Amino acid sequence: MAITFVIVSSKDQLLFEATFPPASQTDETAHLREFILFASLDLLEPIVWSSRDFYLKAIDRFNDQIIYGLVTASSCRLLLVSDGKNEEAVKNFLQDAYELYAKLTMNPFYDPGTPILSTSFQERVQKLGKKYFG
Amino acid sequence: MELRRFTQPNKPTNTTTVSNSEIAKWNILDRPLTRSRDELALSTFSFLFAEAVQYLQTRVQQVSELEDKLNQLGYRVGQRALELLYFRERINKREIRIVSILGFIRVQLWKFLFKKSADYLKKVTDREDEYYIEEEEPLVNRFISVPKDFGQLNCAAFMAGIIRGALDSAGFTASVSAHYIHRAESSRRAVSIFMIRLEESVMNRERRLAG
Amino acid sequence: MLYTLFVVNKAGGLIYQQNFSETAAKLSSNDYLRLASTFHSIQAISRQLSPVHSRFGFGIERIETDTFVLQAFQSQTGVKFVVTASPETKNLKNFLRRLYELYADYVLKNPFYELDMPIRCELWETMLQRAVEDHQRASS
Amino acid sequence: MSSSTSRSSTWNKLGDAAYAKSEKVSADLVALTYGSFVREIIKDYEEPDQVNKELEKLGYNIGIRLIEDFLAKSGVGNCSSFEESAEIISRVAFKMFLGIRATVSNWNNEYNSCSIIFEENPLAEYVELPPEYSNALLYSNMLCGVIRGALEMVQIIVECEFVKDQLRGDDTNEIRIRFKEILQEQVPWNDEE
Repeated sequence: MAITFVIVSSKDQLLFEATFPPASQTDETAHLREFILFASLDLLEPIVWSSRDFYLKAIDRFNDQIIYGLVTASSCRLLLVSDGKNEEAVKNFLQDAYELYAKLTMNPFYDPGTPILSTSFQERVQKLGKKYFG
Repeated sequence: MELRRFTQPNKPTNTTTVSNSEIAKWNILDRPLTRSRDELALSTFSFLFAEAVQYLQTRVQQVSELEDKLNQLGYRVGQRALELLYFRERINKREIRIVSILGFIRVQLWKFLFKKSADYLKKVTDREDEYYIEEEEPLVNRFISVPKDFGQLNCAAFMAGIIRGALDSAGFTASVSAHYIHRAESSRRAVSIFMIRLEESVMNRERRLAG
Repeated sequence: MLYTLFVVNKAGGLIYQQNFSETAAKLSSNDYLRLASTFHSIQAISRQLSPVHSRFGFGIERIETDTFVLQAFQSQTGVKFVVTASPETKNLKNFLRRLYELYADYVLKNPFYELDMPIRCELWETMLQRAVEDHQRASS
Repeated sequence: MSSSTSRSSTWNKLGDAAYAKSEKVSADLVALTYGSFVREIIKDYEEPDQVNKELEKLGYNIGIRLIEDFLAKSGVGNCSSFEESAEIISRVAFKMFLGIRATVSNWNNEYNSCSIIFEENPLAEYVELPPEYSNALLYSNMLCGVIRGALEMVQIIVECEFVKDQLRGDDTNEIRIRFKEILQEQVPWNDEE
């Protein structure tokens, strides 16, 4: 089962998107997963502002698809949709991805809230995906 | 040109296709964020900051523009410092309320950047959306004497920008400005305050949370 | 007792002058300027007298008279700190070293100060005053 | 040779002592401020070559002031020769102001040009150059200006340039310094001739 991961700014702008395995970007379910993720954004807002946690666990579900969320200190949202059979891996993935994101934002050449174009970031996210989701 | 000979790297020059993993060894993304570097001399920072003030000063007509530019310079620092601080100190709770995030900035962020807490955090009486942080001697002003003809210029506008960047980043959009105030007639040296005014959307959310 | 301080830039221009005592000689500002540039020249000439050529000899470091002493310190960059004091005054060398540090901090780290120009920095005044008081306390 | 080794260790000690006794700030504050400053300069100049030039110029302005801080607080007496100055920069000044020790090497045959090499660069801690700058921008070029400005104030005229930069994929950071001349003191009476 393919997984889609997105980073969305605090202003609901899509900054980054990746699918695991990478080839599944083109499959027909990719659009669906993307749609599910964006539909969950409204749900996310009250959770972000009621919990002090970074990792928000499962925030929404759609049929057999579960949406997991993590919010960064800079109120950026890391979302992931999967079939829910690998919750521990999802949590670890999101936490590692957060660290990558945090390092990215340290770069004076990256402006937080703008689309992430760094190829090294892309590569490392893919590596993480491979590590946790095979 | 000798410069060319030394600087031309031995790898494809078409930068758009160069995989950055080639320089992975030095890439920030591969280094632990928690590793804390040794501290640096205040002198280093002070010379750098003084040069930044001089640089910006040549590009403005008015004192208020200089303050805006210093604020913007600090904003980029504050944005990044907040995220970095959470990782460095392994803090596992976010701040979602106004007073908590302001307290977090006054104590943790201040210590992280300036090695001490700011002196006070206070609420502006009669103003729901205004707070101020008071600091007797902001670090950036340690060696700075502002000439008379610069009026009320406070170079700590840079630190106001840091506060604004950190707040904005945490989801508390605000305007922040630095001012001098004279606490007592007797003291010659004025203290600095950072006036913080939160945006209406932030106040609305706060009311809901308080609700 | 400290009388007067001069700070002279590398070109011989007076960039700061301050009296610390009522009894200090009072000169016109033109005279102070002339004094600074004359002293600058004398130092340069005195270096020529040295039997060993060195880029670092400061030339005259101290002049003693019946009524006062003059102590000078010059950094390798050419900036000079010159103080006059009553003949028995001690620790003038250290006092000038301290002023040099204060100059590096409160003058040169001030973005509104232009190199080699007259020093007009409030914090420098404050810290100088403190250094003078410390020196007097230590000497009395 | 042994005297130069013992001098080196004296300088190392001076560097450590100057670093130890100085008041400190967070290295992150310095790195982030430098980064924000570079961004500001890029906004104003855009062209990498222009930005590099401006960074060098701003560094020079810092250098001509910083030298007094160095002489006042480091305990280094004088910088007499170019050779000695290079060692003092790498062993004392780098430690005092950047918290790192650099090494001097790659002397040419005439002994009038050498390299200052340093593995860690606290200014560039979080930086990854975007593709449009990755071959052109000398992110830490301010350092070259600082060295040139500081040495000029002690009458040593040099040219400096970044020849290796880890941000550009090099294995280390290297600043090449070329000695030009030593300024002689103007004797006052010569003016009137």
